[in-house]
Order: sequence, then C-alpha cells, then structure tokens
Amino acid sequence: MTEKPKVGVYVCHCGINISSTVDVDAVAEFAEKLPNVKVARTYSYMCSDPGQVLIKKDIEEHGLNRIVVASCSPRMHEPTFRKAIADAGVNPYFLEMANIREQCSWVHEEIEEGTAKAKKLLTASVAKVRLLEALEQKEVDAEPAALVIGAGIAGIQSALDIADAGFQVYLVEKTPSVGGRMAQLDKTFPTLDCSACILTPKMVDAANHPNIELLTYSEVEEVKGFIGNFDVKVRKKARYVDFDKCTGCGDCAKECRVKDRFPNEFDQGLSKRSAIYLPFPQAVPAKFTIDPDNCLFLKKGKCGKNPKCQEVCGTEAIDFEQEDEFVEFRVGAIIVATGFDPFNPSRKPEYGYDDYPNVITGMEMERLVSASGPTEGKVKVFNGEEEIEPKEVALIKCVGSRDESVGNEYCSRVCCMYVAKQAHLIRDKLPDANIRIYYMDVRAFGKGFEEFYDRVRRENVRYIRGNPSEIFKRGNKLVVKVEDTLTSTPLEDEVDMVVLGVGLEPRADMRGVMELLRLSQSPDKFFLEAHPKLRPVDTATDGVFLAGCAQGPKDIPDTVAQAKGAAASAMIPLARGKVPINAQVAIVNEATCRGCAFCVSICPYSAIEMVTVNRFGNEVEVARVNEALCKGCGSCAAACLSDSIQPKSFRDSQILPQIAALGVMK
Amino acid sequence: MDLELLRKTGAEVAARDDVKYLLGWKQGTYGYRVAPAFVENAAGAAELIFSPLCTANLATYLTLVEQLPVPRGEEPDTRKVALMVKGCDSRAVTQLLVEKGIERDEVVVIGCPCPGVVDPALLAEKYPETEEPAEMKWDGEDFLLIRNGEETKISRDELLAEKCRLCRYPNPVVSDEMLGEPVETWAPGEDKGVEEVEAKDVDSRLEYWMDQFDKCVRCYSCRNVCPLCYCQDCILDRLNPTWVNRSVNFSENTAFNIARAFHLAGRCIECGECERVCPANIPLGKINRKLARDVRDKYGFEPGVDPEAEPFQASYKPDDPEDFIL
Amino acid sequence: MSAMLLNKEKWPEFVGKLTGKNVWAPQSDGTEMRFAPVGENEKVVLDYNNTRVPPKGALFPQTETMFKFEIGSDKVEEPPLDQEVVVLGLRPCDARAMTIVDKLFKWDIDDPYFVKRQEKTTLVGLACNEPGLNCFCTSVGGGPAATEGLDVIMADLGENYFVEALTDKGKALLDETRDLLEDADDDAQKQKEKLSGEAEDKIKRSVETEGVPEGLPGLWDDPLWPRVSASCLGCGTCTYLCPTCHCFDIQDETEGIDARRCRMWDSCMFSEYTLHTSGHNPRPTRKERTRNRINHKYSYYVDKFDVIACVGCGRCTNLCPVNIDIIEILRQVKEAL
Amino acid sequence: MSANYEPNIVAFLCNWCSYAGADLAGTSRVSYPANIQIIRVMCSGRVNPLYVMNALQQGADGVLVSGCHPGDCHYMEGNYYARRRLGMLKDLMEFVGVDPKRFHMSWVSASEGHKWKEVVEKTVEDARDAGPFEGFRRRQIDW
Repeated sequence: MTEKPKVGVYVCHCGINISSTVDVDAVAEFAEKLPNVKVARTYSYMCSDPGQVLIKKDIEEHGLNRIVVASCSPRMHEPTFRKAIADAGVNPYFLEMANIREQCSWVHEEIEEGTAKAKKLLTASVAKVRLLEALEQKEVDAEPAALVIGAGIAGIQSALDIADAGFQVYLVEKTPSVGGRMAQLDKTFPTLDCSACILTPKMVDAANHPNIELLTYSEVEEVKGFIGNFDVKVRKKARYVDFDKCTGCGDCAKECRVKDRFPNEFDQGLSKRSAIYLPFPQAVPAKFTIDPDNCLFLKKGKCGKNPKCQEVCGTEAIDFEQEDEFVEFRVGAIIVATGFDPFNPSRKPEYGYDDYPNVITGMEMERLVSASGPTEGKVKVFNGEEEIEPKEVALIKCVGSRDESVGNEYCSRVCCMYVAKQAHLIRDKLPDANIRIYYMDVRAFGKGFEEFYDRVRRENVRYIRGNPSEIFKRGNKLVVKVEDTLTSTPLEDEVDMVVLGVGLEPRADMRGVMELLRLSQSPDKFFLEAHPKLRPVDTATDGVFLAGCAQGPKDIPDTVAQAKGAAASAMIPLARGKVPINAQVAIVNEATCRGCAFCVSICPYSAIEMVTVNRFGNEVEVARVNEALCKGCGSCAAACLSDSIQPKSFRDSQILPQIAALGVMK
Repeated sequence: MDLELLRKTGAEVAARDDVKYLLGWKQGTYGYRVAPAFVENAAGAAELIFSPLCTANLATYLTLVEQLPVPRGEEPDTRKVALMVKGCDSRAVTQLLVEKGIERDEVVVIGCPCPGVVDPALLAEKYPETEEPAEMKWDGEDFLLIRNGEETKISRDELLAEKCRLCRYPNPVVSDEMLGEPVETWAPGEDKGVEEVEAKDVDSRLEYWMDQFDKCVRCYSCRNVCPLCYCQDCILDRLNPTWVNRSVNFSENTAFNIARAFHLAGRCIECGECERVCPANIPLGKINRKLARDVRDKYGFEPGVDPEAEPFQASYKPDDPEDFIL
Repeated sequence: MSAMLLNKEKWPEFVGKLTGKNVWAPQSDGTEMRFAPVGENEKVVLDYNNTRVPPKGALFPQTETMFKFEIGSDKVEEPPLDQEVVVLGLRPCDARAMTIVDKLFKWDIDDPYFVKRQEKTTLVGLACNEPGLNCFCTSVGGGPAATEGLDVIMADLGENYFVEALTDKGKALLDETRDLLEDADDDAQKQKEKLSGEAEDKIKRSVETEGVPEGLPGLWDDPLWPRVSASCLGCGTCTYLCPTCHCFDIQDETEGIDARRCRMWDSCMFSEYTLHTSGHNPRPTRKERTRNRINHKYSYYVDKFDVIACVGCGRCTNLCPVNIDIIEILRQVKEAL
Repeated sequence: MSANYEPNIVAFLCNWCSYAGADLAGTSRVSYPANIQIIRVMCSGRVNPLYVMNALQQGADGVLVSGCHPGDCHYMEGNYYARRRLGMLKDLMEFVGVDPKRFHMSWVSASEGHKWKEVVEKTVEDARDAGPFEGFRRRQIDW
C-alpha cells in the first residue's frame, strides 16, 4: 500500500494575473485545512526557478508526496512541475494542477467569485491528488524515418534537412509536381531574386536525394499509430502515364485531341493546357499526367479511333489501364507543410473580380510579370474591349485580410511586400504608367523590407491611404471608389487595371489532414501549434510538426526557417531512436473483467486485445491493454459496465471524488 | 404447444453426453407459479411444461450460475447448457453471444414459438390464486385456465402481459431446434405505459418516479434476474469508488435505478423480467422500454437480434442524432 | 386486562388521538400495502391482508444512522431516538417476529438502537380473519390471533373492533383513547375467538418442524440443497421481506467532511455477504447460501435462542420470483431426515 | 427559489479541444459566469454518462460535457461515442424527470474561446431557469 498522502499546495500569484481576481492568501489559508494537506503557500511566480525551489524544499523538509499547484492551465506548465517534483524525488504523476488563471482569474471579474471558485477548484484538485497513483515513464523504439506532407518550399526544405541528416524521408505531394506556390512566383521580395532560380535546384535535390522517396500526385490516406511509429498509407493516384517510360518530351500534349483547352492551374488559368500535361516546364518530376476529368478517352471511353497521345508516344508510356496504387510505410515523425490558398476575391463582389477581366489577383499578376508566364512577362490586360498595355494601374492591399466581413481578422503578412514588389515590377515594364497602391497600413517589418518600401515609393509609386469601397466600370475604364483618409477626400479613380493584393487563407482541403492527424485549428483556422510562443512548430499530436503557411501566413524566409525548425524537432525522436510512451494508459482489472470486449470494439488504436487467462482452473477471456499503443483517452472506461478498464490518473475512483468536491461546496 | 413433443425433445437433449443440464419450466408449488427446471436426465423431462404461465427468462442462468474454482488435477466441466427459450428469451441469448457472455457452442437452444404469456399479477388479481397448482393453456385466440379441475376461458386481451402486447419477436431468433411451427407475429401495440409518463411535464415525471423509487428496497432482484446483468462484480455493489451509497433512500435508490437502466441501454431485450420480479412493483419495464424504443427509433438499433452486431454502447454512427448538442 | 370495543365509525377519531405520536400504519403505495408514517388527516384503513415489507423497520430500520461525525475532527453526534411510535394494525406474525429478533438484539450486549426504539414503540396488532395463501404461522408457534409481542390486540368483528391491551404500554395507549371505547361483553369475546378459530381453519399450508432443528446440520451435504437452490437468483427478496431476518451491514457515508456511519439491512443471499477481502468466499454459491438461510432459521437460531426464526408469514414464498417455496424446502428436509 | 440563487455547474471538458478552448477564453480575457467548474478529462469519450447522474446527486444543479467537433477528436472517435452515450443518458434523465435544462453537451474547439463563453452562459442560464436541483440530490438525512 502506498504511504499516506502528504499534500503540498502552491498557489501562484502569477504577478497580478491571478492575484488581482483571486485572493491567493485566502485560498492558501483555506487549502491548509483540507484533508491531508500539510503545507499551503503562495508565491509570485510558481513556475519560476525560485518557485520550483520552494516546492522542492518543502518536499524535502515536510516529506510531501503529493503536490497541487494552483496556477495556470496544466496545458501550459504541467510538464514544468512534473519535472520539478521528479527532481525532488516525487513521482511526477503525483501532481495535480488547479487552473485558476485561464479558467478563473482571467474570466471572472469580482474578487469574491474568483476566490470562491479558486477554492472549489483547489478542493477538487486536492481530492484527486490524494488518490493518484505513481506511474512509470516507458519508452518504445522510434522508426528512423519521416513523412513530409506537401512539397512546396516548406516541405522540400524540411525533407532535405532530414534526409541530409541521414534519415529516410517520404515526401508526399498532391499535385503532379513539387514546387508549390513559390514556383509560381516571379521575383521574391525584397531582394528580387528570381523565385524559380532559387527554388528549382532544391526541387531537383529533393527528387534526387538518396534518402528521399518522392511521391508526387499522391495523397496520404491513412495514418495510424503514434510518435515513433506512425503507419502511413499513401494513395498514388494513377497518372495514366508510365512513370519510368515517360521522357517528358511533350509530344503527347501537342497531339492531344483536346489540346490547350483547359485552364492551366500553374498560370492561374491565364493560359490553357491539354488533357495530358506537365504543370510547368521546370516541373519535378518531369513526367506527364493525364487529367482524368478532361481526357476524352478516360471520360467517354473513346478518343477518335485511338487516343493520339498513345499513338505519338515513342516509349509507349501511355497506360489507360493504370490504377491508383497504395504505398505503406512506417515513420517516426510527420511534418505537415500543406501550405495555403490565396484568398478568392469573388467573396468581395464589390471589387468586381468576377465581372471585369482587368481586375486580377496578385497571384495572377505574378504569372503575368513572369518571363515564363502566359504573356512572357508582358503586362497586358483585356479591358473588356481590347487587350491593352495599362497606363493607369491600381493595386489594393489587404484584400481578404484584416477583414471581418470575410471572416479573416488576421494580417496575411506578405501582401504589403508583394504588392510593393509588383509595383516595382510594373514600373520596370511600364515606365510611363501611373501606379498607385491603396493601403490601410504599411507593415514593412522584415529584414530589408522598409528599405524596399522606400525604394518603391521613390520609383514614383503613389501610396494612397484608403480602403476602396467599390470598383465599377465607366466606359472602358475601371473606377476605384475610395476615400483618401489622409486628406479626407472621396476619390473616383479611373484606371485600366486593378491588382487585388489578396491574402493567404487556410487550404480549403485542410480538413482531411486535420482528421488524419487529429490536429486542431487556431481561431484564424490555420493549423494550431502546441504553444504560440514556445512550441510553434509542434502540434497537440506528438510527433506531428508544422512547417510553412499551413500554420499561418509567412514569407519565404520565415517559411524556410520554420521548415528547418520542424525538421530539427522531427529529428529528435528519429535521432534518439526511442520515444517515451504515454504513462497514463488504461489498465484492466482482470479479476472483474467480464470479457464482453466492448473496449476492444471501441479502442481507436487497437490497443486492447482479448486474452485467455486461467481463473482458478477455468479458462476465461479478459481484456488486456498494449501500453505502447494506448493513448489514454479513456473511451474504453466509459463503456465498461464493470469499471474493469480504467485509464490511470483518470480513474472513476479519482474523478468521482472531484465531482463530490465540486458538488458539496456550494 | 405440444407437451409430448416438448418432453420428448427435452428428454433427448437432457440425455446427451455433452449436455450438463437442460433449463426448462415446470409447474410450481402452488397457484400460478411456474418454476425453472434444471433437467439433468431424460426422466426429469417428464415434468417440463410450456404454458402462458412460463414468464421466466431462463437465459439468465447461463451467466448466473457460479463458476467455481476447479480443484487441482481436475478438469472444468465444459459440457453445454441446454435451454428452452421464448422469442424474447432468445434475444437475450443472442445479445449474450454479441457480448461474448457465452459462446454459441456452449449452449443448445430449444426454441419455443410463443403466442404470448400472461401478466401473472393481473391474473392473480382477477382470478385469485389457489393453493393447488393451476394449469393454463393457449386455446386458439384465448387463454384457458384450469384450476381445481375447473376450466375458464379468458380472452387474450384481458391477461396478455404488456411485454407480449408490444412483442415483435414471438418466435425465437436463435435456436438449434424449434418446437412446433412459428407463431404468426402481431402488430405491437402502442406503449401506453411509456407514453403516459412521457406526456407528463418534467416535474410530474420526477414526482412519479420519486414515488416509485421510494418503494425500492434494493433487493437487487431486478438486476439479478436480468440475463444481461452478469458482471461478476457489479459497480453498484462497489465501495471504491462508490457510485451509489448503500443506504436505502430516495436519492440512492434513484441513482441505483438510473444506473441499472442506463447500463441496459441498447442491450435490454425487453423480456420484462425486472418488472415482474420487483417485490415493490416498480414499473421498471417502462424505463427499459423507453430506452429500447429510443435506441430503435433514434439510432436504428435493436439488440439481441443479430449475433454479429457491434454492441450499441461500443459503436457509433457518424450521423447519430445530435440535436441535443448546443 | 379488560377487553373493549371500538366502533368502526370512531376509528378515524381513534387514530386522530394518536397523532401526537408518530403513527405507522399500512397504506397503499398504489399497488401494494406498506407500513408508513401516517400524515395528518390521512385515513387509515385496516382492510388488508399483509404488507409486502414487514414492519420490522419500526425497530430495525432498513437504514439507520448510528452517528454523524466530521472527518478530521472528534465531533460525533448521536441520534436522539426519542420519538414515540405507534404501529397500528400489524399482523400477529410480524409482532411475534419482533420478539424473535429481540433475542438477538439483546443477546450479548443490548443493541442501543433497537432497545431505544423498542422502548418508545407501542405495537397495536390486528388479528387475521382471512389468512393468506402461504400463511403457515400455526406450524411455527403462532396463530392468526396470537398476541405475543403486541401491546394491544385488535380484531375485526364487523361493526366494531375488538380491542384489548396486553401490556402496560398498551393500557396507557387505550387510556388515552378511553372515551372512544366501550367495554366488550362476553359475546364480543366469543365472536373474536370464533373468528380466530375459523381463521386457523382457513390456513391451508403447513410445515412439519419436529426433529428439524436437530436434524438439519446432518443434512449438510444432502442433494436436496443443490436441488432447491438451483433456480435461486441470489436476490434479497426473501430476506429483506422476512420479518425475522436481521442481518446488517455497516458503512460510512461521506459528503465533503460530513460523514455518517449507518447500518443497513444486509442479506445472506447476496454473494458478497460472506466474501472475504482475499477473494475467498466460504459460501461460494447459492447452494451454500440457501442452506444457510434455512439452517439459520430452523436450526442455529433454535440452538441459540430456543425459537424458530420463522413466523410463517409466507412472504418469502409469495414473493420469490422463481418459486423457491420454504414450505416445500422444509418438506424435502423432513423427507431427507 | 431564492432570488439570488446561483446554480452550481460541473463541466467535463476534453483536454484537446474544449479545455484548450476554455483556456483560450481565458487568454483572450473573455468574461463569463463563475458558476462553472471544470473537470479535465483526456477525451469526452472518457465521460462515463453516470458522472452526470453522480454530479446531480452530489450537488450540481447542471452538468456540461464538452468535446471536439465531430471529426476533430484527438483520439479520432471518442466524441462520437460520447455523443451516443450521453444522448441516451439525456433521454433517460428526462424520462425520470430531470429537467433537460440541467444537462448540456457541446462541441467547442481549441479556437472557440468565444463559443465557450456562449456555451457557459447558456448552461448557467438554463440551470438558473431550472432552479436548485432537489430531485434525487444526495443529502444528509436527519436521522
């Protein structure tokens, strides 16, 4: 039997974060009288070093064996205090936290109610801590491999770093080529490097790296298991082109019966492609893909007498019989680098994006100014009547960002600079054009940003502070209706072209990945990191990390930096070769288990199996938990009619006293 | 029901080497009582009966009988248990198969198609019991009561047990052998008992159940008779943690009854035994039937029908109702 | 003490006179009769056979708070137990059962709860004119008009109740209501005796107890036990509803730091009744428990207190869900002897 | 019911979504009634439906269970199990006369600090409407 509980209670002021709404001294005084409490103290910052020392000293002096810390959320500092008490020789699981900050002082206003509630929460914590059990931290082997989802610059960078460190990487990309959004960009701000020039070598490296298995035109179907041991299943979609035979010559696309009929995604629909296509000339891998939604043969089963592509392909690479394939492998860590979607300005109909061809998005502008783009770098627009070289150009920032009306309160962080960059590029190509930028604020916070902004302004680009309310057509001109808020002048600005500086949004298809990996979203709907400050690349799912714009808008240097951070974090379990497993696992009381196997049906991790045991000479079936697989969710326990399976630290015998404590204290 | 066939089949099964005993019904010691019979040999089968008085669900004995320690050097007795089942009883067998309480090859199931049994309390109220054991038979659409040599024809509607009026499975859903032809099923009536309670406002419902649970003496007969309450160690008996205090008062009695009913949600096969055995006459059937109906209507699930089914409480459908969620 | 008559029309007034005391009387709970405290202006009708739950709770409540205490302090509070109680209309068998239980509760030491309650309780019995189907009181030392354990006996004579005080407590009670009573004449006395004689004749079931107390232990391994217990559900119906069963369990129940120690009826038919902490159970199956129940009533109790701990009320037989019939068991015991 | 009656609410929140959502409400300084006390469990699937009964018996006037939105469960399916079990329990409780206003269930994600506030307000308001829970509340009996 364990020794009698001797509880130490530590109430944190958290500066004035707690003490302004909770009378911490009164709470500590109250706690002293609770059963089994030996010591109750307050301190300004329990999580600080002196705060931890205070606890450790008490453990030593008073022989405390159970600790309750009433402070912030256990989601914040539970590991801190676990470690502190473990250092002092107390089992780290003999800790209970009362959340009197996030769930008390920060949400209640009156000191009376804050104090009363803190007392109740503390009573419940003391009730539970007395009944906790010592748990042992165990480890399992970790697979020295990683999965990277998304092969934009973030995914590529993470993959390369991990692969360079000597671990196997599976790099999975949904589209036929790696490269992502960065491949579509023309120049990068503020240095004006050619985006493709700096990206393509990395794309090629990723494809050729001996430790990287590149799976393009593929999607992750299933992820099971846990950190160190994720079992992944990837669907390689059928390209209908034999990957090994295709030489990338392009004869097929030229001969396709529906040649150049479909909007080219890479060019934002500004050019057309065939049903068999290479997304862009520098695509990696340089392998053609048949678009099954548009290919006549795949859609209708017939394409002339014979599909032309098949006829012209010298290597007989076209294979209409091809089916989706599945690849399965095990990895120790996963990096999510799924990127973003540009804001679709159709959601702001007042800007007429759907109505006027000369209202374009920033992404379209990137393609327009790109030498490899549809106009070979010439800035030309169709004003509804004719294709012209615009004389009057307006660029609008914050389209779809900092805008509650479309549900995006956040700043997309890149628009200020890419709009400035595009103004610069337009100036380059159209030296005589009048260029103005409508803005709310200019945020030039990065390295070299402010200098670049100054440079653009000096290039005769006018910055007009005002958020346009409407764009409409008058004659063959577009009218931007706006108030110049610096001079309080209403303007109706006639222009030939408007570039909407659209923001970045979470990907529309992120839900699939969320469900696969049990990730959450932050209020901006991007993936939620484990901690906004201290664990920005981690997620709530151990072993799953975030890189790039999947976590939130960022520019290329930040993306690369975060990708490298994610790679470094992901490599921790891979390099150690072991991962600690959850100690708070479920356990079966085999003496009372009735063998109904409800728990087996429920367990999402297949962590429970039925085994035959000998019960006084009779063979009976009982449940047994595989501790390496159990995540401690406790769904099994809630269904067990005889309470025979219970998650450690969350047993009924530990929770019911909590309920009682909260109920009795009115 | 052909008694000769019943006894002949019973004798054959009870005589089998691989059968430990056969569970059937026999005439009781007085009045309308029918007692469970444990028939260990062919001769014992002579006392078997099957009549409108055979309310007991014998499937409960499949899990009730204690598993004793096997002395060293001896082998456990792994012979089968044979049992006679009505339609409702057979659902208990099926549900036990789902829950692995028993294995299919551990039992021999003799199906008794059942035209419906009487409500014994109602019968005794209308036709007082005698010390001499009475007999009862199905007679066409009616019941035939034979006491002290005197025959009384009683209409089925007058005495049919509520559970039978609502029955949708009069014919056994699982059996190794079926005695006689299946009976024709009938349209289950409205569950007036449940609807009456539902029609009350929430405070009156509480008042109604307070009166009921106040009577509970916590004898646990409802739990013990239930073929699906077969935990060796019931959580409601436990002291650590204490779900329900042992003191007998309205609060604890209610907690006990809620917990009991909830544990049967999606498992109760509506044999009505809990209500029949309650010495305090608590209408337990109403609670169980209410849950069973909701499980059926809202979740499209019926326990004890398909031995391959996923247990209700250990499964879900993505489109389970969630209109109650804020 | 002298017999009297109470005209039935004066019955409500009679009950009304007792309202200063806590009056327990049989009342309908909708379907069945049970003893419960009578509220003011509540009608008491004695037209009943017997209650399902016996009135033993008047002296030995199903749940009794022995004392209250506070966790972490020495504060203990004992129950007052000063309430005067009149139990109206209990049957002679149930009153007799109280005298049987009395022996146990006053055996080695006096049980303070039982004794105090008993001191404050007046038992007013009602003789049976129409015994129940499974009554066999006459086989075990009782009778439909037996007076043992009662303070007052009443008998239903049609228009009047025959009322007779049997103890000082009973006399005191009748003194309080003297103005409602009239002296009974010989005819009334005779009528009462006639009715009780008729009632005795109406008792159809019986057990043969001769030799049973001495013989039972010898039948320890008799095959009758597995036979009679096979269908037992292990519920507490027979014991909880038995007027002489008196086993209890003691538990501490807490609410925050407030706690109380209570004792509540327990049943030897429950599997955990004899379960040891080790997991060992000396009465592992329903066979041993059934054997114990019969032995306790018909042998051990006789051995210890010289009386059969069964009053023949028939409740266990009436209410057993699986027709375990004590009369039948005793028949088989007798047969096996 | 006394005019200044304050309902006592016990809430069971899953660690990954709702508890994090409640933390976010705190970080965002969103103010809500102090009547609610949170018990943290790893998953809403852990919530034994009998906890709800037990909380009411032990002095709660209202109970809330909150988990991840369907499809978002950190443990994949726990909230689906919770939904089925607690839906059944709600039916049962209503049938035995517990005011449905006393028990709520909600989906609150880690990003829904404001929704958490709304859920708390609704739960408290409903429990206030329903009044102090007497029902089968466990209480010290006189003797």
